[in-house]
Amino acid sequence: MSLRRVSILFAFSTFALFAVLVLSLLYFYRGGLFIETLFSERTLFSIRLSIYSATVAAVLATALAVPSAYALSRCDFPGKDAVDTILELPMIVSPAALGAMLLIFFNNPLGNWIQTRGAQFVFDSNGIILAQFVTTLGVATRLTKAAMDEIPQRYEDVARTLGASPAAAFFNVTLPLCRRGLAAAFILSWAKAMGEFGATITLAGTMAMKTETLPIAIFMKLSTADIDGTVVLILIMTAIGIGTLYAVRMISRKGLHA
Amino acid sequence: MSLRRVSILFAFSTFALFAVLVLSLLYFYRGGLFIETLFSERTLFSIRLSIYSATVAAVLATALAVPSAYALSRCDFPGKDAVDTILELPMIVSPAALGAMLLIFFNNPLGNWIQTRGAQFVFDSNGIILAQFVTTLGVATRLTKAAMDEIPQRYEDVARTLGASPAAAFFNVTLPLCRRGLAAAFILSWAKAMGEFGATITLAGTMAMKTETLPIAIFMKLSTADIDGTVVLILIMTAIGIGTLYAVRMISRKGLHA
Amino acid sequence: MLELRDIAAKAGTFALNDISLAVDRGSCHVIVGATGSGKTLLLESILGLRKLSRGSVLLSGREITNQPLEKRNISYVPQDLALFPHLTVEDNILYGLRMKGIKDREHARMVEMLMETVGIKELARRSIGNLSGGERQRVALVRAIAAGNNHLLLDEPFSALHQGLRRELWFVLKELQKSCDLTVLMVTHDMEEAFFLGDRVSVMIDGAIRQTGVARDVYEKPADTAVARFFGIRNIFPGRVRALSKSVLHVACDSLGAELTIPMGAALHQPTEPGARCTVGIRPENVMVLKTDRPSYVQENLLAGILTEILLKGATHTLLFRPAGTATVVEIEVPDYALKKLQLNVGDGISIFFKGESLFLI
Amino acid sequence: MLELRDIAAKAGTFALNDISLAVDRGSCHVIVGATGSGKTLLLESILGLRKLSRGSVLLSGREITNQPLEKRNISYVPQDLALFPHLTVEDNILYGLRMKGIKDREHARMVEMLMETVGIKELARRSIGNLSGGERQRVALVRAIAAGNNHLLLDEPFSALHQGLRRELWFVLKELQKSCDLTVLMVTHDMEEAFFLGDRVSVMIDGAIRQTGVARDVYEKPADTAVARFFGIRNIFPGRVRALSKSVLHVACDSLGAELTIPMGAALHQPTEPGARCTVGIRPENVMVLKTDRPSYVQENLLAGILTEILLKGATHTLLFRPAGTATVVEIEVPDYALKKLQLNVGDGISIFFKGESLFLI
Amino acid sequence: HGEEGLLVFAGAASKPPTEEAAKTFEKRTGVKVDLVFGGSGFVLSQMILAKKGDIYFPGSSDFMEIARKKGAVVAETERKVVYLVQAINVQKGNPKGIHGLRDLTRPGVRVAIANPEGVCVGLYAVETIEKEFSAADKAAFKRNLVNYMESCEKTATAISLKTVDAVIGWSVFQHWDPARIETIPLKKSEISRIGYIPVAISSFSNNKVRARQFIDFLLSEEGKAIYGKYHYFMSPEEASAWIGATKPVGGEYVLPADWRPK
Ligand SMILES: Nc1ncnc2c1ncn2[C@@H]1O[C@H](COP(=O)(O)OP(=O)(O)OP(=O)(O)O)[C@@H](O)[C@H]1O
Ligand SMILES: Nc1ncnc2c1ncn2[C@@H]1O[C@H](COP(=O)(O)OP(=O)(O)OP(=O)(O)O)[C@@H](O)[C@H]1O
Ligand SMILES: [Mg+2]
Ligand SMILES: [Mg+2]
Repeated sequence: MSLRRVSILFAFSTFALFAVLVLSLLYFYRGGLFIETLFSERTLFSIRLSIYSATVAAVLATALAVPSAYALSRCDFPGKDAVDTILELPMIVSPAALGAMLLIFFNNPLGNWIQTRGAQFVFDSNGIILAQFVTTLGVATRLTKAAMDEIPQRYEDVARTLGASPAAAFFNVTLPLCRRGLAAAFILSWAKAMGEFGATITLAGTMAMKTETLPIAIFMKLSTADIDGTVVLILIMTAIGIGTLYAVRMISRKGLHA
Repeated sequence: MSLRRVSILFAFSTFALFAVLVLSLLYFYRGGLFIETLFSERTLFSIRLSIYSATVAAVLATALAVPSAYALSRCDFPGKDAVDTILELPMIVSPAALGAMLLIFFNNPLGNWIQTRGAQFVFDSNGIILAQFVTTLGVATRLTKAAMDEIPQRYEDVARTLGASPAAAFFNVTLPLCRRGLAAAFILSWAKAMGEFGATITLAGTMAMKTETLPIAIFMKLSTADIDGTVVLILIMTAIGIGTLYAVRMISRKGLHA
Repeated sequence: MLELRDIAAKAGTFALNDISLAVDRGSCHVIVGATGSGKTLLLESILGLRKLSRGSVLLSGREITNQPLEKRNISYVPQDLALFPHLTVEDNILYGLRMKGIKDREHARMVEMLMETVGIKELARRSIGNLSGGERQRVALVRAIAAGNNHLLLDEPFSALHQGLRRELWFVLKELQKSCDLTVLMVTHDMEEAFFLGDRVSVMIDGAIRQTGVARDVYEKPADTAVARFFGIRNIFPGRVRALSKSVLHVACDSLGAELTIPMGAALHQPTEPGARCTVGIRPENVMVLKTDRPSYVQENLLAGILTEILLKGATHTLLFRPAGTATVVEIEVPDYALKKLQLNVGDGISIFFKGESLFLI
Repeated sequence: MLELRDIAAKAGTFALNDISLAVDRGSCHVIVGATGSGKTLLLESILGLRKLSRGSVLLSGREITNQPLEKRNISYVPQDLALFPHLTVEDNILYGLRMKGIKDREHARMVEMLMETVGIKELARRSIGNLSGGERQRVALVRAIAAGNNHLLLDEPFSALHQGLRRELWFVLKELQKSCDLTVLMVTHDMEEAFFLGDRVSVMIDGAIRQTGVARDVYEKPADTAVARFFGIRNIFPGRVRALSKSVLHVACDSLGAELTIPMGAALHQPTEPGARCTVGIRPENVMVLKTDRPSYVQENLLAGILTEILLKGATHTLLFRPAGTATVVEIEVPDYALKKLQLNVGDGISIFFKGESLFLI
Repeated sequence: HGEEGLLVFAGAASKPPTEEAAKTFEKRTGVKVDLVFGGSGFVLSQMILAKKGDIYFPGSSDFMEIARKKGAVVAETERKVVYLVQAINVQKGNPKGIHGLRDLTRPGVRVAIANPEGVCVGLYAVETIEKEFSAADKAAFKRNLVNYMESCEKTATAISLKTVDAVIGWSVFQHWDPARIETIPLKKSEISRIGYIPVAISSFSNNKVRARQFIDFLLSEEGKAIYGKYHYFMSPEEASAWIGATKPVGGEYVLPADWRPK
């Protein structure tokens, strides 16, 4: 069997794995409940909150990731390896621990000061964004760096001989050249933020109509042993998430591959 | 201020963010407890279990990701976009939901059959590997695909004019050319598997000396309001995870950049 | 033997049209043509890197049109070289051998000698990234040859080499062709190279092959005006055969206001009868200038007129000349010393003269 | 005006050594040299793409050695072109203008005309990926010129173009040099190009500049044997001045077993006194062959000996000749028709003859 | 799961004593007990989905109710193991000076309760609030209410991590993290009922004899002693004595609609 066949087979087996998981949900599926749950005020709030906070967090994370990734990919400076390695911290320590670390941080004088002078994060919707931001920042930076690593420095150099400042060369040449990698980084960050649960629940809590994102709502359903409700919410979550990503991909395909 | 300076500043602010989180743990730190916890049989078991299962899961995920990524990056086939999009499913639905989906799957006749004829997954250490594998498979595939996308097809074509079969061209040319991306994908998968918690706890439970990975141990400490213990375990987790990654990075640097 | 039968392929808005070509076993066929005329596209189509929309490719009589790339047994030096950046020079070169599982000593020694001959043996352990342009080109050449295929497609393989080395490699290639029984199809834009290496030459213009033949024939007897222009015949005039004898042809050129006498054998296809339309061409460097105040010892192909412009260039200069009573511009190239001797000025009345044997009938 | 003072730079094991050079304002300085001699490295060092280990670069008298790249105001056509793959042809070309915030109409029109002149105007909206090699090269050239800097470094900018277009672009470049007051430093391996474009030519060998001067001087009076070899003077013999008059020089060449008579003016530095050591060279194509059975009408620079080998090539062939009583090999290049006429065989006793004016004193 | 071992799904709140009890039981009988801890509802979901497990041992009574309704446990086998009493929990040293229910309505006091939809300690808190507070007080309280904690133990951790100033939880929280949590007893009138932790045999168990044995062990003197060590009330009487009045054990309370957004 040719490489092509084998590799497509593998791709579909990955697809099948996930598809079977989604389909097996239907084992517990009840149509009426689906409609009722989907259009309840509470679910709609969760959907809005999830999309809003995931988008803000992913945008923030990507925005911060771009300059950091540039430094890691292009410059040499002492401590670079340390910076590079710590990017995996949010994954390593697990989301719940990360949430605990955030809580512990706000327990400190510094954290306290921030909370009293600045914005509330603990048990607040700001906390959702913060939790999602912190969990995605590392992976967004890592992915952006990986994308930039593949773009030869040469293009930037040549741009500079044409009169571009380092910043202009970066924005006009390197950034658009790694746009596909950047888009992948953003999409993954968004997906990760959408699904973020451990850190969010620990830092922002589970208050309905306030900090209840979709993953938290799913967890709460599960925590109340409401399996039918869980299944419905997972289906909603899947539909919204995968649907959005599919749409984004279709739209950006034209823009990116043009 | 120059782009270089600004970008390095950003890189360090990312570092600072994570470093502050780790440092603020010390607020609750008690040295004696650290040693005691670290060398307790239970913690050592958790460490071993975590490293073992994360490594197995990451290896499996990467091994499956490579051919799938090849298909997505190089071949055109119907349903490609669907496959491509579903890769984000494990992130979107949140780990706990993913765990629930796995549980529900094993509730099915098919899942049941697998469990009776094949291996036990539910509330078993196999379940940890499965949960980590499923959570990391998508991201591993996505990253590997992104890395392969950056390698021009041309090299493979030229390799084939030199007599290489498609498979040989892939293994001798494309794969080594995207080795950095592949390494990044593996490292990220490993880190993600190490920190995986939601799906693991749902599918495999929290049984001490059996399915208690480090993230689960952290969660359980937190659940019993044992903050000191939580802090100690987070520190252990951070040290092991970041230390391993740093070492891997230092060692592979020579191999990869040679 | 490599044969193309009515090949057609598309790339965006550009198309290769009905290309047929046969490269005899052991020979070297050179394709020349302007940039962007589709030469690279043609090679890629032969290799299977591009899909044909029509036609077939045969290798030693066996059809390979739908064969996978690696089964075609054609080696290739791409214009952009496409050296594998992760391998050393040596590993690049041995890639083909390894893929074919060839392990015999002799072949390896041959490759080593080849590296030595083209002067890249000391680079063996270097990585591709820090080679110079010419070094890369040689590595790509050796890599293709080392793969051990009998068919070789070369896309401007010597363009980055200086004259001395380039000539040396011509000899190397000729030698290899004999010793390894290589059939070579090669693209170049260097006429000297085409003459030297090409047993036959094809001229490609706008995606089509306009003429194929022995190098000298193609150069001296262009099949049409496009080919003529490509070979630097910038003066081209329409005419009509007035009379023809066994040895010469009399062509009336209204645009020059004169009748030209052309020896037979100056064209591929001779117009067979008086009255036939034809085209006459001459290279600017073959136009002679005579000052009208000097006695002229030639009578044939002599035109009187006015020098309308002098374009100073360097080693040679270009003059523009208008034959009396016409609006035609004739381009003349004269060497620097000749111009100085002639002491010409714009507006001068001068005569020009075409040597019969340097006139082309197209 | 671009000036290099004792520049040195390293790349791995390769080093550029103490390079000094001055390119006058508005002139074109050409660097020729074998592949891998460090030409690209030199340009990169001037631009700041590589760190100098020593020396300084001055632009119009202002030192720019430590200036950031974008402040140097030197445009560049790299050997590998480095066109921005994500931009269209037009956006590539306008990149420099946009970076400098130049918006004036005239400049834009100038750029448009330039695109038209080099024949890439219809490609404006195309993406870089599907251009041919020659099209790319022209885009890179226009991009560099359009940036509006007065200094231009070109690394083999015409290597992918066919002869006709290449010549046209030479004129375009000359024209632009005048109209835009361009100072050009250019690398090429095409001698014709060097002659045509280069006000001055430098020869680079092994990371050092061996000779700088007017093209014809460098070509005709190589400063040392390495330069001579580079220019294809493959016959090089040591000698000793025996006598010198006002017009000629008599050099005894033991390795040839003969005394050569060389006109004064055949060398850069004349040996001033009898007895001085010197080196004599001659191009293979300037060695004439005489059959010994024919009467010879020349007496000077005539050598008798044996034809040891005939290497058939194509348009010309190479003969190897051993002067009687020596072990020296003299290389001779003869055209195909001449060889046929001479009817030579290996082992024949023949005479060869060097025309005085084609002998070099090195 | 092996014939020999027992699989227990337990609420995380009583993890330390349950672990100790399991270990002791193992030593006594040689039967291996695997404990899956988590939120009481969460482990119930796990048990139902996995169709596995021998014993369900939630952190509070209402989950046993659900489990019974879903047929996940054998109803007759339900036993009450320990008893719990509502209280206010504050940070050690009581920095906000909270002495009673009414202090929770003071502006600037950050309060959390457990999620009344799922966690009984939250439901009890709502009952108390509904009963004791006027509409204005309730509004003030809701303003101070920053979160519903998703489990009993998280409600305690909220104080440990100083994320809130006070929670309405169980009196036993103080003993879970004595260094950081302090219990402020409610007035006896404010307490409507006594909470308890039940245990029952799972309907999925195919080892009901052993399971019975484990429950019996929990209720034996030896078992009770372990829980007593962790300051749980071992009988309704003990709880009533701590309150200073006799209150009913368990019972139903329907969550008012305004606490349950749709
Ligand atoms: N996708 C495309 N869309 C439009 N035109 C294309 C596309 N791809 C290639 N072309 C055009 O096809 C023509 C032939 O390209 P090709 O590379 O074969 O030229 P070439 O003869 O090799 O020229 P050179 O000597 O410059 O390498 C060029 O004019 C190129 O612009
Ligand atoms: N990192 C390195 N290590 C060793 N040698 C190097 C390194 N980088 C470059 N070189 C060598 O430096 C020499 C000069 O390279 P350069 O590219 O300047 O040559 P060039 O004169 O431009 O040749 P060409 O005409 O082939 O382009 C080459 O021989 C090259 O192999
Ligand atoms: Mg080409
Ligand atoms: Mg070079």
